[in-house]
Amino acid sequence: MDVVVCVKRVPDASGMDALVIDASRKDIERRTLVAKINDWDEYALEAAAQLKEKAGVSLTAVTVGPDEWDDVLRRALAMGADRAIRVDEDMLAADCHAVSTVLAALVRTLPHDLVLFGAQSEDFGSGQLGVMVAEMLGIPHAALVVSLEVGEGSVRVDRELEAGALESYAIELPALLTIQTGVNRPRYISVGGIRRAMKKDLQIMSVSELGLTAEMLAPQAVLERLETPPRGKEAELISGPPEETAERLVGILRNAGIL
Amino acid sequence: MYELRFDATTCLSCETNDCLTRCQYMDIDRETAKAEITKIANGEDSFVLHDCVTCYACEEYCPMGNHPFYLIVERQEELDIPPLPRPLIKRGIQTGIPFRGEPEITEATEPALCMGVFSDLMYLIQGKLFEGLSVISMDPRKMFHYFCQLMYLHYARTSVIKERLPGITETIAKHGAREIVFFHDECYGTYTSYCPAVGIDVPFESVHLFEYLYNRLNELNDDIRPLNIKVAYQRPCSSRLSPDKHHFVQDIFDLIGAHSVEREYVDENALCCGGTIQGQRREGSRLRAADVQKRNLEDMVNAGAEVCVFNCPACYNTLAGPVSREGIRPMYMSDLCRLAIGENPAGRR
Amino acid sequence: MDSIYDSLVEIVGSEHVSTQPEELYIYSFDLGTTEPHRPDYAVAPRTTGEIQQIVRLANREKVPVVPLGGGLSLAGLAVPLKGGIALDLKRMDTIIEVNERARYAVVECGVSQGQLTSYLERRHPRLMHSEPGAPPQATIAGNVAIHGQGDLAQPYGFNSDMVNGLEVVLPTGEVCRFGSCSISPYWYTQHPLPDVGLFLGWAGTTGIITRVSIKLFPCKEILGAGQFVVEDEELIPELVHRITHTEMAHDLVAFSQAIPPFSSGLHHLTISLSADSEKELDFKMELIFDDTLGEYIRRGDGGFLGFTRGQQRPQVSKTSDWRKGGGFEYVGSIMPVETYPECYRRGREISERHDIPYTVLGRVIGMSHAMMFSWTYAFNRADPETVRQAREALHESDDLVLELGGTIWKPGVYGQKLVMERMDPNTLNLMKKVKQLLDPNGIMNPGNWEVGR
Amino acid sequence: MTLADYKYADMIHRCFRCGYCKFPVNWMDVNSCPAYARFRMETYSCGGRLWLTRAWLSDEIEWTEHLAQILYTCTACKNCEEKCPLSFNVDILNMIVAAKAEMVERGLVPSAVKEFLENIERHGNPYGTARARRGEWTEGSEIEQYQGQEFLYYVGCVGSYDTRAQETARTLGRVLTRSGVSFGVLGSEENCDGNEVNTLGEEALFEMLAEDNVRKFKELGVTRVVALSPHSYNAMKNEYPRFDGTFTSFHYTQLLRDLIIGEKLDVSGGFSASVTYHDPCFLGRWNGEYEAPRRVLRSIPGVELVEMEKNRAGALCCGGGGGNFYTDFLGGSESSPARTRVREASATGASVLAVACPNCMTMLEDAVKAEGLEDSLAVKDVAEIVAAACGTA
Repeated sequence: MDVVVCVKRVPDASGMDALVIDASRKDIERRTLVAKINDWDEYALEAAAQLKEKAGVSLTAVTVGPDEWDDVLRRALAMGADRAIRVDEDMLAADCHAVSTVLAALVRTLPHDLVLFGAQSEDFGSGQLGVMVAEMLGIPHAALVVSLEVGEGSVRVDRELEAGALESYAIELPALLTIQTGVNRPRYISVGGIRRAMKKDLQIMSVSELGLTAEMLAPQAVLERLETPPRGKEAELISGPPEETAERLVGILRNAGIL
Repeated sequence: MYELRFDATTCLSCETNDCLTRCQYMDIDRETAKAEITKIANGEDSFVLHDCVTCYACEEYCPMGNHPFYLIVERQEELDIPPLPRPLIKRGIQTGIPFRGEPEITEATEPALCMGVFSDLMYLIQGKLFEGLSVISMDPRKMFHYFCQLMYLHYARTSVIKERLPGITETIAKHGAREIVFFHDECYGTYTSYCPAVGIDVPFESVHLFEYLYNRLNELNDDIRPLNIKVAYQRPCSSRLSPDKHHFVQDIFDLIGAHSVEREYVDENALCCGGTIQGQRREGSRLRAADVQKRNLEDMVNAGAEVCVFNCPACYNTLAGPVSREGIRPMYMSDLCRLAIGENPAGRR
Repeated sequence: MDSIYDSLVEIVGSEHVSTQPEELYIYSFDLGTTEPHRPDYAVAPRTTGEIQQIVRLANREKVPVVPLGGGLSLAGLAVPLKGGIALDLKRMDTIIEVNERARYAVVECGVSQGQLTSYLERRHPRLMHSEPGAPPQATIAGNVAIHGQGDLAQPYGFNSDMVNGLEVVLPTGEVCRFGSCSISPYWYTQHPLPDVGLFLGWAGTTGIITRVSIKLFPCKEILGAGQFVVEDEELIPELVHRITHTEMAHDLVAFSQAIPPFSSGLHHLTISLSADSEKELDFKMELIFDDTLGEYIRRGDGGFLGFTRGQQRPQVSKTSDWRKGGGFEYVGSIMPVETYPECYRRGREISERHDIPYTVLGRVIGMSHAMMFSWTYAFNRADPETVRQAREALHESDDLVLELGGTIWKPGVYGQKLVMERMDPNTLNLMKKVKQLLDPNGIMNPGNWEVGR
Repeated sequence: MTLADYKYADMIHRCFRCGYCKFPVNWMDVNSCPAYARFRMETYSCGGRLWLTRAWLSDEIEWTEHLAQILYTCTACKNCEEKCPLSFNVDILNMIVAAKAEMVERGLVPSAVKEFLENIERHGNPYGTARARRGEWTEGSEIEQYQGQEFLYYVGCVGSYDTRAQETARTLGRVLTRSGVSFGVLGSEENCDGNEVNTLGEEALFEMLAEDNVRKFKELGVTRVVALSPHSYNAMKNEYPRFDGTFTSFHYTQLLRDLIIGEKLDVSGGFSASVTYHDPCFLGRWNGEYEAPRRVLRSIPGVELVEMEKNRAGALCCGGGGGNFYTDFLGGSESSPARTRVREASATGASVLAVACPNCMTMLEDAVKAEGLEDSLAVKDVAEIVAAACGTA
């Protein structure tokens, strides 16, 4: 079975107090931030790696981005991917349609029984990409998958709905799933593992090799500007001995009708 | 086989017969001494063979360069007059049997220091004084491959020494050092006195630890802060085999500002630690050893010693407890030297 | 869900119950050659009340309960042979009382030997208890429950003879006290009440000891040991008889072992002495080493190796590393002292037949009334063949004990069978009745001392 | 990896599980292995961990989250090494670290450990706070950036980011300034020392950090490092030499001792309190330094130094080592080592519990609160006591 996982590189903003919007007002200040693999994609990769451990799966990890994006693919290789392909194109400013066009074109060139995406990205978080690619490929999909089990020619999945309700499907392969966090426990990738992955081949392609032209990648949605949300007005810091603070908190929650 | 070089005729011409007349454990006049040593030389029984506490001292007393002590031991064995009970002899002989595999022969650089069977005392050869020495016999599990065997002089078993020693010298020589400092002066005595006396080849030069320490201290002269303490030296039986190196004790003391106290039992009159005597077969040996220790200790106390300086680990084991109970601090010579150059002595483990 | 698990959690709290594979793995092992058996639950209670509830639960559910102290019997006595609850008692670790004047200590069942020794050293330096040769995590209660002996065995006998009182949770859950503590706040004597002592030597099959009062003895300023060596094993019974006659030693042990070579074929007698002054020490030394042993020295048959001050803590766990294999087990026996020579010779033969360096030891109990004689066999945990050899040697040693007219000390299942085969049928029947009376559901450490139907 | 490839394959079965590893030096209880003291199941003793490791590597048991937790509750405090009577005792902790390393290689570490390691890799500290903010602790102080001064003052992650430990770091800076010591810090240029990473078994990450630090120190011409944390001191003194780190490392208590002896630091202002000192594992058992901090404390007029029953080589670990100050596998109970330790401190009657390690500081201060001892026992760093005595507090 052939599994393709699409991954993305995102800035890690967890270490800062607040994000800073840059001068263009169309992006955040990235220079002080380190990059990492998109959280959701790590779960997708782990799901794929677990499939590979169970059965004879060939695993390919793909991404679209400039050369520093190689590091997320190295990570995928360290997690067990057999192949890694990067389409060399900086699409940070591009819209979801453009990116999904590239990814769909790439996946089409690869054998694929199962295509996995993270359910959304940590930076722009549109949650559209996987679904759009599925549509372009013309294969069935399920979004926000919280468990999956591959059978003969099909995959059984649970999707997460509101308030923790689950929806179960059997989907025929080939299919595309977008993976929710919590579906598994992504393994730790050791620095040694990544170093060993440095020795593995990483394939680079251009958009033109995929037969794509600039018109085909023209944006359908344009980002106008980024803004930080207005500060909330009511924040109350409760301090004091635990017995008292707990009591006050309970009172507040009761009054708000939460308890 | 190896034969002891002993010339009985020199004893006949000896004017003092110091070997026996100076013995601190037997009261013997000159006439008796000459008669008894001649009897012993001739292979006859003598009360000396029965009463000897095996303190080695007659090796030093002999003015003729003969080997009265080695002779006594050979005769004790030949005539089956063991100074110790049989189980102790068997135990002693078995102690020297290596049983944990072959030693690893590492290339030694010059100079090398051989720990002999005291590999677990490596903590005593730390610090500047020993920097740069390559060490032979570092592994307590393999140390009996480096055992000089001379302890068997106390056991009336020169046969064991002669049987095992050539193999031991060979093992030490394999390390390739030309000059070897011996941690224990019994090893030093073995290679510089006993081996020549019985004709065993020694393919290396031996250096006495105290000579080495003396020279090292001179190199580190700038670091020496005079200790200004009163010391008594517990001279071990083995040092009787290298009386020419005994002066280094005082030389070192002078160099590091340690003051030897005025004692009765000092230098040639030094008393045995009692470790060997206490187990001997002769009636009353345990109490005799206790008496020797008591006299030795009283002498140190009366002389006002603050530190009792040791050369031999066996003496240390026997006497460190008793001297501490008298308020005197027991210390190995190397530790005393380390103290003098501002290092922390390794102390007692 | 597992209702027994839930009940156990309710009794001791979730942190002190486990059904996880890791705990079940660890608690399935003895440190010796006994095959592991997994418990179904590992539980670590803190109070007698909790133990009561656990035992009642076990009765309701018919689940075995296997009490465990230090886990160092090496005979497999705390291996859950039939599964059930492995009851780790080491959280019950309070030293409840030391009565300086009446010389006793009351301890909870998880108090270790090392803990009591250290406690006495720090707070009651004039008192000591009889510490066995086991590693210090061995417990006081576990040791008396198997009739252990310690380093005061020569003057005062078995540690189980030093029990002044017990608190026991019966297999049916009642708490009973025995000795003066059953009627008085003092835990100072087991006597003179009607004797219902049914808990010592039963290896936890008749109840769980939760508290023990143990006798303490004078601890003198100077402790130390002299060593005496002989080659002829036939001399040992005679020497022991003569030394015990002096009433001067506080521990007397003879040993011989192949490794290190110095001890091979020789018998070392370690004679421990204690004294409050140099005068007392000199007197005792003279009496033993000169007046009593002097003639052996003069004849050349025995040698004095010197006297070392200070008391060595048990170093027995080093035995496990003789074959660099992390394991050893021994057969302990209670023998007449006169059998020492035969025990040594036959033990040496067994060892040599199984290619194990021999190690034998005899510790005198009482005034030469008996000795604990042990044959120790080291094995390599990573090499099943050596484990098998050791197990065979152990079984042969068990057989030998009975052949020589001795009794096996803390026998494992194999030894228990040998003992029961030889036991007077009426005694055996009484044991059976006692067991049925106390433990009608057979939940306590089943597989041990099973008299059969 | 199978058992056969494990570095200690020929040794790990040699543990007999005699239980010495659980005792303190004076045998007063069986509570000196922090993990065993916390959980009191045989699995959590050093011997239990060794047997489980062997069982795991030889496929007798499978990996579980619980197994990983049991291994990662080890704080690398070395109490077991101190007590184990067998000849291979020098390797018993290494055996556990090697087992952790295998879990790291297989990616099978508990989530908290994963987070800890990933944060250090990305941000140079376990908290996941940005590197850019590492120097914020110096704000408002006169502490200078390192530029060739005699000493590099290396603060470490806890001192740089933990609010309470930052105070200590600044206080020590003031004391050093007052003594006329020429020193500077790296601020936001400082990277994690890697000591915990090493004990967690992430060898390659440790290598990366050590190489990075050694390279940086060399570029800056650093010859002497004084560390706030014994963890940093340990890594730099014992591990960095194999990465060609040739500078001399000190723990700050050693420097303070020398300054006081050399009369460069005047502590005559005194500090009136009964003080008990808690030995940090990485200063004490790991590096044998028991006396420097005691010497410093004793030299301060008014300090009455009282010892806990478990001290020096027998000291009970605060439970923070091996990353546990962050991963907190030992927390949440009155048997947590930190809480046990503050009860022991309180039992001495001392009003001040002196520490010489920022990890111990955070662990023990939290424990004092949990035990409700705030009114009777204050946790203070040795540097803070010195600062009070020389009037720079």
